[in-house]
Amino acid sequence: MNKSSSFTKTKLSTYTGLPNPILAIFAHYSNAIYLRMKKSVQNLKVVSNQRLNKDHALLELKSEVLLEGILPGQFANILVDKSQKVFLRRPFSIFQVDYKCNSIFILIKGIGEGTKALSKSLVGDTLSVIFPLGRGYTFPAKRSKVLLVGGGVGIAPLMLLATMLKQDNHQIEILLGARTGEDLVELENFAKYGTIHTTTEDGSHGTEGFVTNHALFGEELKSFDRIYTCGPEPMMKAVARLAHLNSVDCEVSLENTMACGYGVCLCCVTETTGGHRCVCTDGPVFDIKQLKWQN
Amino acid sequence: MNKSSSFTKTKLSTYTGLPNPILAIFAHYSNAIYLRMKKSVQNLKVVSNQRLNKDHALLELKSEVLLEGILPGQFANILVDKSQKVFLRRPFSIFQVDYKCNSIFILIKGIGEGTKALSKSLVGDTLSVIFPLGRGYTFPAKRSKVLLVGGGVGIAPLMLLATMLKQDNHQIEILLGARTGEDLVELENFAKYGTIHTTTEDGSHGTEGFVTNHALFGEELKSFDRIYTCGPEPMMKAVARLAHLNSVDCEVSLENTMACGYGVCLCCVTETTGGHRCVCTDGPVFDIKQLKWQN
Amino acid sequence: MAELSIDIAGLKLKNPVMTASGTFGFGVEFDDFFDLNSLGGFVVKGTTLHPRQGNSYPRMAETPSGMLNAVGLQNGGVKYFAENIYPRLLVYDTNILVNVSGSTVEEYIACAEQINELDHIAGIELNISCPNVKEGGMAFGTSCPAAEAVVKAVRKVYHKPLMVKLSPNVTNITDIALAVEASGADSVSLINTILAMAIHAESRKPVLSTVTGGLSGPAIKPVALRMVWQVSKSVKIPVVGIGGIMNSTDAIEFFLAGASAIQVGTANFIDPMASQHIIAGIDNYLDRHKFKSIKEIIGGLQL
Amino acid sequence: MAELSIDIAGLKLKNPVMTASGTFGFGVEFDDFFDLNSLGGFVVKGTTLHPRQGNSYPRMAETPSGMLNAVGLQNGGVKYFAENIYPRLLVYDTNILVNVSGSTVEEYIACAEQINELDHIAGIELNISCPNVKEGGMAFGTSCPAAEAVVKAVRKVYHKPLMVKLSPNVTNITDIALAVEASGADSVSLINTILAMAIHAESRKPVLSTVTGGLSGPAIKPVALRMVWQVSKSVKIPVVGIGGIMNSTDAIEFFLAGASAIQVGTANFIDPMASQHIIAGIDNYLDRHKFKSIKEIIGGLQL
Ligand SMILES: Cc1cc2nc3c(=O)[nH]c(=O)nc-3n(C[C@H](O)[C@H](O)[C@H](O)COP(=O)(O)OP(=O)(O)OC[C@H]3O[C@@H](n4cnc5c(N)ncnc54)[C@H](O)[C@@H]3O)c2cc1C
Ligand SMILES: Cc1cc2nc3c(=O)[nH]c(=O)nc-3n(C[C@H](O)[C@H](O)[C@H](O)COP(=O)(O)OP(=O)(O)OC[C@H]3O[C@@H](n4cnc5c(N)ncnc54)[C@H](O)[C@@H]3O)c2cc1C
Ligand SMILES: Cc1cc2nc3c(=O)[nH]c(=O)nc-3n(C[C@H](O)[C@H](O)[C@H](O)COP(=O)(O)O)c2cc1C
Ligand SMILES: Cc1cc2nc3c(=O)[nH]c(=O)nc-3n(C[C@H](O)[C@H](O)[C@H](O)COP(=O)(O)O)c2cc1C
Ligand code: FES
Ligand code: FES
Repeated sequence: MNKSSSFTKTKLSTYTGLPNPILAIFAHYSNAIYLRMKKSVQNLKVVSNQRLNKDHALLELKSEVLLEGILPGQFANILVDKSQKVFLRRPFSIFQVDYKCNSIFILIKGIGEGTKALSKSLVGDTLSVIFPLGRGYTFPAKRSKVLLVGGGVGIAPLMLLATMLKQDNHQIEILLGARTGEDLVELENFAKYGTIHTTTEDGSHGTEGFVTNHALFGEELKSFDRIYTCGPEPMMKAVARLAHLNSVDCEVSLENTMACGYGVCLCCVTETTGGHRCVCTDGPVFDIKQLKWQN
Repeated sequence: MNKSSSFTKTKLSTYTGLPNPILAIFAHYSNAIYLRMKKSVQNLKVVSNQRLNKDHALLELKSEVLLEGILPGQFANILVDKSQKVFLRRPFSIFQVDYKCNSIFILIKGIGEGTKALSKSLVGDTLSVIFPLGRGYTFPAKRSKVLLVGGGVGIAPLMLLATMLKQDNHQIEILLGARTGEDLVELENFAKYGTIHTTTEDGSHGTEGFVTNHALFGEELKSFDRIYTCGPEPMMKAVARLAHLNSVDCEVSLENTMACGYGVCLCCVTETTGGHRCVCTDGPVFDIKQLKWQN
Repeated sequence: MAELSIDIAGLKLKNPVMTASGTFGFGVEFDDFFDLNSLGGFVVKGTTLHPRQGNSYPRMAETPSGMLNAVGLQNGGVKYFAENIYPRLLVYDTNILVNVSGSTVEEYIACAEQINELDHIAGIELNISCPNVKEGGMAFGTSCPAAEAVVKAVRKVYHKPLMVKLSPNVTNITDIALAVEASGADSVSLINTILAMAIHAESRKPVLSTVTGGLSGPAIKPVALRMVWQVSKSVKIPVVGIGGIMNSTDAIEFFLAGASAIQVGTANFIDPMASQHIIAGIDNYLDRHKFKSIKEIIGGLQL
Repeated sequence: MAELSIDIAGLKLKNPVMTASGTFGFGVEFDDFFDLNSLGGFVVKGTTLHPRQGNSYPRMAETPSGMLNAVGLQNGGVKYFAENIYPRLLVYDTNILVNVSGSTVEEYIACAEQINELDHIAGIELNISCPNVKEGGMAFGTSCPAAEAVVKAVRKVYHKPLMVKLSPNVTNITDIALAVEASGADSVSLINTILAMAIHAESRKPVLSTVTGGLSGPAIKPVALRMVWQVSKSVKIPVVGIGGIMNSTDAIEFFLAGASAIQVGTANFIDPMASQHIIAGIDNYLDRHKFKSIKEIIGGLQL
């Protein structure tokens, strides 16, 4: 159903090393067979914690086990052991992978108990992380023009996606929306993989309004082969509607409250054309045709 | 019943400033009327955390509210908010008071979840502390020869006691027992207030054996007017028995599992001559005559 | 500043926040912490006709997000209360309820009669749900006929507001609530503690001297909330919500579920100021959501 | 290395650690994490005669030291199970139980008959305690006559070990356990989740689509432990302990209380390796305390 499974053994022949200083060098992929990494529970060491703005933090977590292929859109379920109020793990997209340093990056927006506690992790702390989980975004079979649309912390899965799409040599436009310019993070790193566009609700950066108010959603939209999006549900629904109207393929990454994160509790279902499906295993990435989101 | 209540207004006329570098200067007491401090819930800032040995830490906690008279043997009930497993507060003796810096000291031995989490407090952390709680040790009405006997972390209430007894000009002998020499902490500071004697189970420091194996518990015991003790219950019971046999007054400080720490839950009772009594309010310090501990 | 006052079948509370029996001593222990007159009311320790020593030590066990207690109604008896405690309570201007327990219907009656004489006591909370005593206690609260018998008997001798405290240890709490309502209760309060147990693995012994005890604290909040919701849909008398209320958000949840007032229990141990923070937080919630009175959110769950 | 194997009325477990229905998928989801053959056994998802879509989203709420679920027995039906899942389970060399639920006695019978045909299924865990379905489910587990009826009926058609899973939402769980024992159950497992509720104060809405759901996790452990203790003193058949078991210390507590085996539920979500750590920890405990076999600590609470 979700095409990401075809990536369990894929040749990413177009890979070239990445110049991003804080991020990955995917030497691992280079001209290599891409292997699906088994999910596992690991104790990852916090090797850096950068505060990007008042509520966003970027954690780098180092693994002792050799990282294998992680797909964009896959996520990690992280235990919050420093807060008395949090019982269940919290899911986070894998923002980036640095195969050279054998570490993953997690972008965290502090909104509640769990995210705030995690964003205060200290270098040297150990976090229990289950990863990689879920099905990620799928890649176009031929060279394509793609649009990545991220809203708020929904930009998180798009960094790894952009990185890998660029390896595959696609033409990439990236549209990032936020409430204010202050809330836009990691623009410089995104700029390495594609052309950046922004919208802000208060007009302090880029176009004023929501992402769908951007000119890209006008006539030009039809020129894209595929849209990838992640962000607040109303945003993704608006993007999906316009994608459908313009007959552009579209994949969205859903959020959901999760207990397990790997398909055994059946708590994270969403309504699909095939009935209730688990967001954690059948998603988080879905083609909008699977959801009833076209209209 | 417990004579500490007579201290709610007491003139500690013999007070002189203390040379202890890390500890208190009791200018507050000096020739002053001693006022009972009201119990309150305060957010205290951790201003220092010294690790004394592998499992003992000494925290200095600074208050924003003017500290008033705190009695030796009184305790503080501290919230552990950094551990997922601890729900109730944990009680700790007030080890020392620094009225000049407006701070209290807490000696913590890490034995379980709560004590381990607290002993890892970072400078700058804020701890919610209810204090001062309970009835402390009582002071002899006339100049006396007193023996302080501490076992393990039971030395905690004895530092403030020694400090204040010295202010009152009593003759003080201090006997501290532990498993090994490594486990004996704060000997130099205790030495400022009295003559130090030690016992260790492995003989690595002072007399080999338990505190009651020390020569002080021989013929000399009768020469004391009063014994103050705190430590493991079997130790205190042995001390109490010998005190009774030698007709020496004796006060013990009891431990108990506490839910509230200030007399409202009735969970912390101990059997006394007056029936079930709360350790947190009728104690933690009891005269051995109140308990059925003479034999 | 929204209107916080509420009338619980004759009990006029200045705000819907009370404190729960067994977790608030006789109130006086809180004088150092805050002005008791700020409370809607408070319920003093479980009181019985005769003095009780309570259970042996240990009486307490910490559990995940909660605790067990097995105090077993230690108290000096109603006469001791009337002579030694009651005079100290006269200074307070708030609703003081006495939580009454007994091993037999006769004991309940005799105790209630004596409390009826105490002008400054606003009402009785009839405890038919104490899991920590060998006789009576919870037995009255787990069968409809027994609950009816004790409530009817006390109703005859007690002429002020009668709140009946229900046990959660039942298959169908609405049945008990309806029985109690029909027998003359002015209001019901729920829940008391859930019968539970703790074992110390290393020593292979029960943690409590009584083996089993009553579970309280945040762990039981979801169960309490469910029962308050079920009961408030079934009875016409006001429901007072109890169980794991630690902050004003918890309290709001109980109002939405149908409680007309709440009691703060175990939270007092974690923070003696809890009730004060809760009162302030309720006020803030009502203001933020533009409600003029607490009454507007009672039972206001949007289904 | 102590002897960990135990016989639960015909179910030969290599160790007393199983995983609980609804928290372990069909087992196969754990292949990445560990070798399932290390388990004493596992219980697959609740299975019904007909396929069920389960309840609408949201189905989960986090609570203090626990969670609510309202999955509502989403499953493909017993036929789907037999055709699509069962073949994938043949590779495992451990005791696989199917958790069977139904809305009517007839459904239970029909479902059990089909499972009786599956050689590699070691037994049925009869779920008479699911709080999350409108019809049947918990109703069978909260009254003795209803429990008797369904257990007797299934017993007639099912000829392998029959474990009956009890509901904690009752006044007296020993009554139900005795009824179930008399009706032919080989063992009982307890507890299922406690009926509870969560409300989102800001939106004034229930968190779950079904309003109420089942509480699981460490929060309920003290209640589960009490019930296991009560039941194991009353019945002669083996008792399997479930409820908030997160680590081997918790597991040991259940054995001491009288459980002959345990099931790990919600802990699987927090740590998929939980059951593995528990097995190792039990072994370590027995060695440290110089017990030669797990059997020596079952019911070994020192009063
Ligand atoms: C697949 C996936 C990937 C994700 N990736 C990322 C990522 O990369 N970075 C990131 O920062 N986040 C990510 N998220 C979101 C992240 O998991 C959540 O923000 C996090 O779980 C919140 O936990 P918390 O403890 O901070 O908040 P909580 O304290 O649990 O609650 C958060 C807020 O939601 C509100 N809330 C709770 N329940 C309800 C309700 N029923 N109705 C309305 N409001 C409610 C609360 O009031 C609170 O303000 C991802 C989520 C998923 C499912
Ligand atoms: C008045 C008073 C003053 C105190 N002063 C000090 C002080 O100054 N410094 C200090 O370090 N400590 C002091 N203590 C002791 C301190 O409060 C305890 O060590 C602390 O509460 C333990 O908490 P924890 O979370 O670390 O341990 P927990 O994890 O709660 O348990 C500690 C240990 O006890 C064991 N245990 C628990 N229950 C039982 C049981 N029923 N039977 C046998 N064993 C059991 C556990 O296995 C565990 O190993 C004082 C106690 C009191 C009452
Ligand atoms: C230590 C303790 C003692 C209690 N004593 C009584 C009592 O005497 N009478 C009574 O009706 N309830 C008693 N209770 C129950 C509480 O009043 C309350 O119903 C219960 O604890 C649930 O609320 P909570 O979770 O907020 O504590 C006691 C609870 C605790 C924890
Ligand atoms: C998400 C979820 C789904 C469950 N589904 C079932 C089920 O289908 N059948 C059943 O008998 N019990 C089911 N249970 C109950 C568990 O098997 C177990 O009895 C309960 O959760 C208590 O144990 P725990 O606290 O270890 O989780 C479910 C529990 C959870 C959390
Ligand atoms: S979170 Fe458990 S199945 Fe998706
Ligand atoms: S700890 Fe509550 S009365 Fe002593």
